[in-house]
Amino acid sequence: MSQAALSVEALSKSFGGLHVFKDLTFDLAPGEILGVIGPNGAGKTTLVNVLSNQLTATSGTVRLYGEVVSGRSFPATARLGLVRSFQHTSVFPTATVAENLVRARYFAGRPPQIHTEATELLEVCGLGAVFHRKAVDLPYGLQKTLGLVMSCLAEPKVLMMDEPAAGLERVERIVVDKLVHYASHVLECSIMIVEHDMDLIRRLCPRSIVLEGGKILAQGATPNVLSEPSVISAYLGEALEANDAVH
Amino acid sequence: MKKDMPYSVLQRERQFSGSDRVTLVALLLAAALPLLTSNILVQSVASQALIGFCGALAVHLMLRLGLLNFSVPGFMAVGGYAAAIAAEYGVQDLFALLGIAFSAPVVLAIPIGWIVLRLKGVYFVLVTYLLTEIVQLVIVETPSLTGGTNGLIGFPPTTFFGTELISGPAVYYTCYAAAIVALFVALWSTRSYGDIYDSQAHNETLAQSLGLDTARYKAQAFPVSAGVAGLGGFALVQLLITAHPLSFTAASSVNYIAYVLIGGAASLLGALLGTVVLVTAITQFSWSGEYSLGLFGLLLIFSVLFMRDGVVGVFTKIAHTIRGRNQLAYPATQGDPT
Amino acid sequence: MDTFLLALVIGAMFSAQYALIALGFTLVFGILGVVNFAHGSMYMLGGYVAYWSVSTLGLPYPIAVAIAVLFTGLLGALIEILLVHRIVEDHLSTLILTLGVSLVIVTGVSLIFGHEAPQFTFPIAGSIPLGPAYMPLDRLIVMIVSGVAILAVYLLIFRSAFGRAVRALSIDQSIARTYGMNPRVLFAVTMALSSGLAALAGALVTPILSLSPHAGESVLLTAFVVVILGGLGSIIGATWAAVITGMIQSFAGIYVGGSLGTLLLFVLVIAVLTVRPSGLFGAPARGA
Amino acid sequence: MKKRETTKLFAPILGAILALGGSAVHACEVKVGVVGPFSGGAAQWGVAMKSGAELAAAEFNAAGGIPTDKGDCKIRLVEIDTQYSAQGAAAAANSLANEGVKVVLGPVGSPEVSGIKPVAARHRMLLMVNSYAKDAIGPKWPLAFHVSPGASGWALPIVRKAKERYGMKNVTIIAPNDQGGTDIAPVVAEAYTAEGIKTKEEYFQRGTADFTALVTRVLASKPDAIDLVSSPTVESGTLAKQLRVAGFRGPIGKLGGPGTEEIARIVGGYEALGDYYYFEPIVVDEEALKMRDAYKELTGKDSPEHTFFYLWGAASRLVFQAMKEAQSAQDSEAIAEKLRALDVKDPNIGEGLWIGQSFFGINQELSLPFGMGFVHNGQVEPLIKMPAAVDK
Repeated sequence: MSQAALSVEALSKSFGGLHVFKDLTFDLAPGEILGVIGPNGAGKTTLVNVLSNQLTATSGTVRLYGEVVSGRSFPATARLGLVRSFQHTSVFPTATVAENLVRARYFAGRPPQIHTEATELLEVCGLGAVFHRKAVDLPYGLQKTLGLVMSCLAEPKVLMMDEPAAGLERVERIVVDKLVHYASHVLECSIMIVEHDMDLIRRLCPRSIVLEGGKILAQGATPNVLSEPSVISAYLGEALEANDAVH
Repeated sequence: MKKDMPYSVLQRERQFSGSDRVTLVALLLAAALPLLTSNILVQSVASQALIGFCGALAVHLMLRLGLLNFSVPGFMAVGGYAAAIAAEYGVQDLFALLGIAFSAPVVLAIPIGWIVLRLKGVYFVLVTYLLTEIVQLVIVETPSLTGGTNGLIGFPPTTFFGTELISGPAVYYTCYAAAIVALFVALWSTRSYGDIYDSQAHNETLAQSLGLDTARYKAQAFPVSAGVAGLGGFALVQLLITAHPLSFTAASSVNYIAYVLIGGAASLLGALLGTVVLVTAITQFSWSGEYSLGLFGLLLIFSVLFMRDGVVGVFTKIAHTIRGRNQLAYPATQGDPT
Repeated sequence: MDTFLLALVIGAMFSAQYALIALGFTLVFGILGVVNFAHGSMYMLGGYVAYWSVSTLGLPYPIAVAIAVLFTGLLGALIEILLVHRIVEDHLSTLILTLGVSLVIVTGVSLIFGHEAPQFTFPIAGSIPLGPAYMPLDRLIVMIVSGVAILAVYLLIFRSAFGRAVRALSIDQSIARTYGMNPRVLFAVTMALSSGLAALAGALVTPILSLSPHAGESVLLTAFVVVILGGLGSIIGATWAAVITGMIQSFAGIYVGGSLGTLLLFVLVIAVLTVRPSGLFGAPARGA
Repeated sequence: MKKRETTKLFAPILGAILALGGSAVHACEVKVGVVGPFSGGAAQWGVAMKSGAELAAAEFNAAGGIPTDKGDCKIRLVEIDTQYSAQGAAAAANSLANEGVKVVLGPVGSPEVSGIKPVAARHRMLLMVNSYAKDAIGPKWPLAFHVSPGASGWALPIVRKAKERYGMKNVTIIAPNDQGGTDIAPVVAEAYTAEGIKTKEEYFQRGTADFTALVTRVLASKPDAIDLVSSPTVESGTLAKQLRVAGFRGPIGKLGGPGTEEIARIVGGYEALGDYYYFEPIVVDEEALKMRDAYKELTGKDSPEHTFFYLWGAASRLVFQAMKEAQSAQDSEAIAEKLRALDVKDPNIGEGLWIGQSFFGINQELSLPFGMGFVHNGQVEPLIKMPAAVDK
């Protein structure tokens, strides 16, 4: 295999004496879509925060196509092409949808032109109809979608999506598939998806990692991982609960 | 990546907004004030409003970034004293003095900004307040340079192409020059970086996640705000013909903040309207008496609770009502939040 | 050496006072996320209510102090419910709002009681010798009351169901609800507690120093300095910072004099914040 | 057309401003400005000053007014509130200039005076001010007069009397580190030194509420007496209280600034204040009280309690007399000339003179008989009337 898109080596994070995760090592291949799952409190969101350098790692190294990104600032990491999206709705509330999209391009250092596919994507996601409305006035689902679209418009090399489906209605979740498809096929970027929705992980991620208690409990092809007894016992109750929570 | 023809272009909005235009036109028209009336009182109040406007702009510029700035009187003092001291050393030219009054605070604010801008929200508020207190103490402790508690009096008058600016209208135009420079600086700053500032004010994390180096823009906005305040300080010193520590007390920072909040924090026009309304109210129709502070307090409470977008917000609402526009004009969208 | 000891004792007196004043200020910030500019006026109001209770109602001083605490605490709760709560999410607006409230209170007090200082003195005089130094009894009482108040607040926040709910609230409102606590009530109670503490300080300290409508202004500045230094929202931080501030004020005041002590203190605060942007013991507070 | 519209726009504003002056139409009147703090914390000084001016104006108007080339004109006072700020005072001078006023009574505080002087000088206004600043008047301001002597005039006689009584050998002076303190403390210190008393100066940060540390520092050098000079009243009271609590038994002086009663209240009564001596700008005796009755009779109002009323009444009479002799309310230089030459002899306050040459370099300081007060062992003694201070 050629060079990994994202290579994580012995990454640890602790707050005070409390380890959130310890000695995590895994790779993300170019073009790969990786699922990261695990019960609540497994340290998934913290992992995204540390990988994006929003939080500083306690130890370990993260490389993006061979280049060390550990120790850089949060914006500098994004500029290198390692971009994250947020679990909760994250938009510029006082700006219009159009202006939000402009800012995404501009802040990422991208030219103002966007491709046909991107424009189509906006229509498909339902953002085309509300192009000139203020983001804050949009329903929750559309705000969340807008946030995800913005991280795609930054044209990252590696996109980390933190619970992209959380807070979306079941019918709205199809939007995540479209976005992942766009990022993967049009932008040709590698994607890491942190999610509770198992159906979504099964649909989109050929390979998955299971985190539990700050360690990798299992990894491999998604169907295999999900059927491992240890994963089921550690995770199943949580997963059911999570599914209950959304409906 | 596919190299299709671009389907659409997402261009940054960099035009003046309507309210910016109104602000600029209003200030340009204010140049004619001494021609319309020789009433010295009107000129004096207008001069104070122009000075207050500089202070309000300095507050506004940081508020654009979501930061409430209490250091305005401190930097006004730096600008005002720098120009007064320069005048004592023989620099009398208006343009040179404006330059000094602007750049002295800028130079000072660059290293201070490095410290202060790592602070968030409330820490920033409190530390900028302390900055003004520190400037006060430094003035008091350095009588040989600043005249200490007595202030500086008797520095030579400012000149405009060799003409001494000492008549009433000339002093008005000195204040006017400071205000117009301050407005142009503010317009440049908001026009060039308005979207960046707004993004930082409302969702700094998102801006950073996309790759925006927000620290850089903050570090840039703070000295600009300081420079704008310095221009106001220069004008105030020219109006009083004295650089006195009592002109720049930490308590007065509240006034400039009130101008902005009561006028409307979202636009330059808000800063202008708020200043004009409050300066006129305070100096002229002095709701004076022992109640004045309490009334000022009530005004603050009222505007924070019921006039969130200030005077400008009220006008906008009225205008919208008259035009019959309302929220339903937007296309309806499907889906509800969970 | 004698002077040194004296400075230490005086520093301890200052520290106790500052801690008592800063405690309520930091509490409201930690839990409501509100910088309460009216905190100083609550101190002043506490002094005036106690004065009024003694001079007009003829009540004994300890009861007057209790009335001051109750009255001001109630007023604090009302201010929270009627005004602050409407915009509690907006940190800048609440700051301006409380500033307006403080101006109204100061004006109101001047109109009722006049601009001039009334006669209001501590009922207990005398002092106990401490080697070369001496400790005035009134100050000793303030120190004891401050110590008890700090301990009580500490226990309340870290050892009680109320405290757990309040701490949870400072992180997430929905968690607080699972404790069966309504944020509305918690906020109002917190504000009442904070205002009551300020009034307690005012009722105890103004008879030792002096009482005037503007007595709260320097108090507010002190509270700021102490609380930023310690870290906004941190009770432990506020206590330590009060000790540091008190000692600096005492030693600089005795050995240097003039305003250099104040200048030194302000510069120290900024220096500390350069190294630790959230103060000595600061943790990120609700949304700030 | 356009210009007319603009004028229309401004008309209400202008109208309102003019209305503020209360422009009653008189056959002939001359305007005199009265500038001071009429609101806020310092309002009592300003109001007392205004009433003094009202009394003098009413007296002159009753006697025919001021003769000018338009005939005998009544004096009309134009009152403007400074809110005790430099800016307010500068703005006040500007608006008075707009009304063509050339003679101004006030303002009464150092910040206001430093704000008004440059603007007034530009408009060639005659000023009668009160300020403790060491540059309150001077050769640079030929039209500025000082309503009562600064500490340079009265400190020495008071120090002499205090020394006679208490025989102190060393004194510590405590003052705020603002203009009100740094300008007056050295002058008072000089007076003590001149009497052979060792003097130390200590300054405190304005806004200090707790003086324990300062008191400890001051008492370490064991002074015989402590003078609070121009410290603001509340701070003076707190200082005196803390000095007494800390065991200081010597006399406390207050050479500057009024407020003996308030200070005593803060300390906990005269009993607790102990030995205390102070400067009183004016002694309100039976003669002076006639001014109160005259005021009631002429204006129908009660005069304010503050003693500034009597001082400013006397000073205003002098200014109006100078206007009368110069037969003008406009030619400020001529009025100043007459004023300097007037014999200071007030029917109610007593004889005085113009001083200031040795301290300010200009003889434009009105010196009237003043008072000194003692509180001895908690007993308030009657004020001692001192003759008007003379130049050294």
